[in-house]
Amino acid sequence: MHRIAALALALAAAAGAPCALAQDAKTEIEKYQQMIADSSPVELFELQGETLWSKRQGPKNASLEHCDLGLGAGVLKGAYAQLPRYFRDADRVMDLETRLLHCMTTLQGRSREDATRRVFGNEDKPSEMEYLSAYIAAQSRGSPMAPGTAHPREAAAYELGRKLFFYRAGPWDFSCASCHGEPGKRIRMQELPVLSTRAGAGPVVATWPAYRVSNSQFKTMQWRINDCYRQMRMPEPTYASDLTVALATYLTVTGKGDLYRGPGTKR
Amino acid sequence: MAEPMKIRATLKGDLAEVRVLMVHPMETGQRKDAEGRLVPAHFIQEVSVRLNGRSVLEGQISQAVSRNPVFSFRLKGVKAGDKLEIAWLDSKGERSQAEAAIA
Amino acid sequence: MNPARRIALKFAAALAAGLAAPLRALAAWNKEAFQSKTAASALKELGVAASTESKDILIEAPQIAENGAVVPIEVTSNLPGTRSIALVIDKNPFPLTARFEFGEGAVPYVKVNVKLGESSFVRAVAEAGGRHYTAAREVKVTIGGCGG
Amino acid sequence: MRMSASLRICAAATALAACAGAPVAERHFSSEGELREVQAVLKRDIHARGSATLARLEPDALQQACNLNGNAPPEALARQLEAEQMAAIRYPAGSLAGDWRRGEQIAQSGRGLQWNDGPKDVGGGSCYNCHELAPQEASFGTLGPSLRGFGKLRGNTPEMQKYAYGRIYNSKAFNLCSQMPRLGQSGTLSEQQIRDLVAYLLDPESPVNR
Repeated sequence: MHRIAALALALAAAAGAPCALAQDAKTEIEKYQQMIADSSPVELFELQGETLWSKRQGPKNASLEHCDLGLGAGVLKGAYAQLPRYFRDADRVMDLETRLLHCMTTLQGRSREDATRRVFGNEDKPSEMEYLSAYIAAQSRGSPMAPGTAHPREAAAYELGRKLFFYRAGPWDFSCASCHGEPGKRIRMQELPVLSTRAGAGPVVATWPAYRVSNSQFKTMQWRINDCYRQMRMPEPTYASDLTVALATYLTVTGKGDLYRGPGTKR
Repeated sequence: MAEPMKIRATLKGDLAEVRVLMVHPMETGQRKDAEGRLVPAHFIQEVSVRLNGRSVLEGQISQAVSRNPVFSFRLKGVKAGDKLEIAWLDSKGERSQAEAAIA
Repeated sequence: MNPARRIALKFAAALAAGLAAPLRALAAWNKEAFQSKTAASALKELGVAASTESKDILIEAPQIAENGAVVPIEVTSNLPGTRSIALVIDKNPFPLTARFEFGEGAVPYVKVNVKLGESSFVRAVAEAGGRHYTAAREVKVTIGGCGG
Repeated sequence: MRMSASLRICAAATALAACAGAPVAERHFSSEGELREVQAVLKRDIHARGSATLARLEPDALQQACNLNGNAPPEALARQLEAEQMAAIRYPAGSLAGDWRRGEQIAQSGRGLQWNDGPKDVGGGSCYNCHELAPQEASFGTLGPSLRGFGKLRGNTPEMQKYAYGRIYNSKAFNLCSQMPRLGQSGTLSEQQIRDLVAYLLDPESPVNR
């Protein structure tokens, strides 16, 4: 692990004020985040997603162009911004990836096992879900985040998500709130939004899914939840399970209202 | 066939701000893949920008340019109808070329 | 709305390699310069004997980058008659990162995302009127995330 | 390299704030039944992977008490559970301080106990994720108090080595619903690794105290 220049001392000495170093570092990092957002290759994932949306696949040799994301078969404009929501045909609350998985199994006739074989890609080979999520999310740019809240099943998903968010478990006794529960906290240089408040969750849900410059990969919300459980030292949540959709519902409903401005570009 | 390239130009008067997005792994030769095998070096070495068939910018780059490179250039004396061609050549001799007319 | 006519060029399809006119025979990739292990030897290979500090070369770079994989660097040379700009990252294993030659019609400006192996000075070397000028900015690379 | 005055004030201020500012009790569960409901969802929608088995989901009395009472259980219950945790801490024979140089690597490493950590991967303490320690490391977290100058402030005495060892082994024996993981009790760190961290915190030669 390469040693980092004595940034703490240098900045504090320069700033001269106690505890100033955190503030200087914070503003500089925000400038960096703005710069990478301006010149991000995230568009390439959107383009690849566009081709996959209309690509015929599966035993039924069908595309996803008739998949109903909540606003009607094949309607993309603004659909992502209204997820997660309850779908009567599946009798379930679904987020984007859960709904895409539904369309892959129903419209394309693919088995759930085949469609979920590789849902988290890597630097060399991104997954279908990542490309599709980039493309579909991009079609909601400018729409206010308005996940489903009226249906009783949507209210139940929110409530379950809230409990999961605060439930401490596993060998390290962590809950999501252990890291995302107090303002102004950081893991290393990574700012931690308080995801149980609108101010903290709003900017997050308005920019996920997102391209991650540190490993040149596009990451989805299902991956984000999955990887948090890994770092909490928990066993693995099942992809597109009610647990993951409940958490996504809790975060999106808590942070609703901002105009969607993703897919984002992150560290 | 090489991956797609995306060109975007913004015209202000006769000055065009050109932003080009290229799909390329830009492997340094020091990265290990998921199975822990060293991925051999493979990166774009030459970039060329031509306006109406005339070279206006020639670049040589190394593996230290980020994956999926994003370049921005500025060209002056540009007007509607001009043809912009951008091409690259990489360390394996692979090429990609894209052209676009400034509407 | 920005008065400029924003022409978002539609997605430019890549032509099959064979169809397009091949890249004009460019000077071969400067292997010696790009494979030099120090900034000094790289510049020597580029024929840069000496260079003077100049405030007319503007480098826009983040002071802190959360990781070294994508660091946007923007260089503008206001020196009259600038013909080329080279980008050197001192602490990288191979410091010479890029060199751009500007023909008639191109503004001596470039923006590109680069990789930094560790915190380092990023140096721009411009050639104008047969002489070389330089400017540098320090970029600190930190570890983001849980390091696990 | 003396720590500049301004930084010492910063370090002390954050340390005090963290100890005094126990999170106010915001209750998120109103009954044991709600805890069982969440537990059932975990069992249904989570599967084992690598070293992360389903056994990890079994709640213990401490987790139940902290979950049910918004991390601020009634006094009597908290003291009783802390005492039980304290009694379970095993202190190795001999010196409780090891090699601070190895301690530095352990503090830097964020690996260990994750489902993608293989059997031969050496785990670490993830200390820099949450704490400021040595001045050279600018990328430190702020979830936990700053530990800059920990040994210089408190002295490298046997009593302090025992306190530091116990705190790393099981921080919840000292503060029941602390967010600091039970690094020894959970099997994340070995006895030698904890001794090396104790040295990293207390040894005058360690960069933490320079």
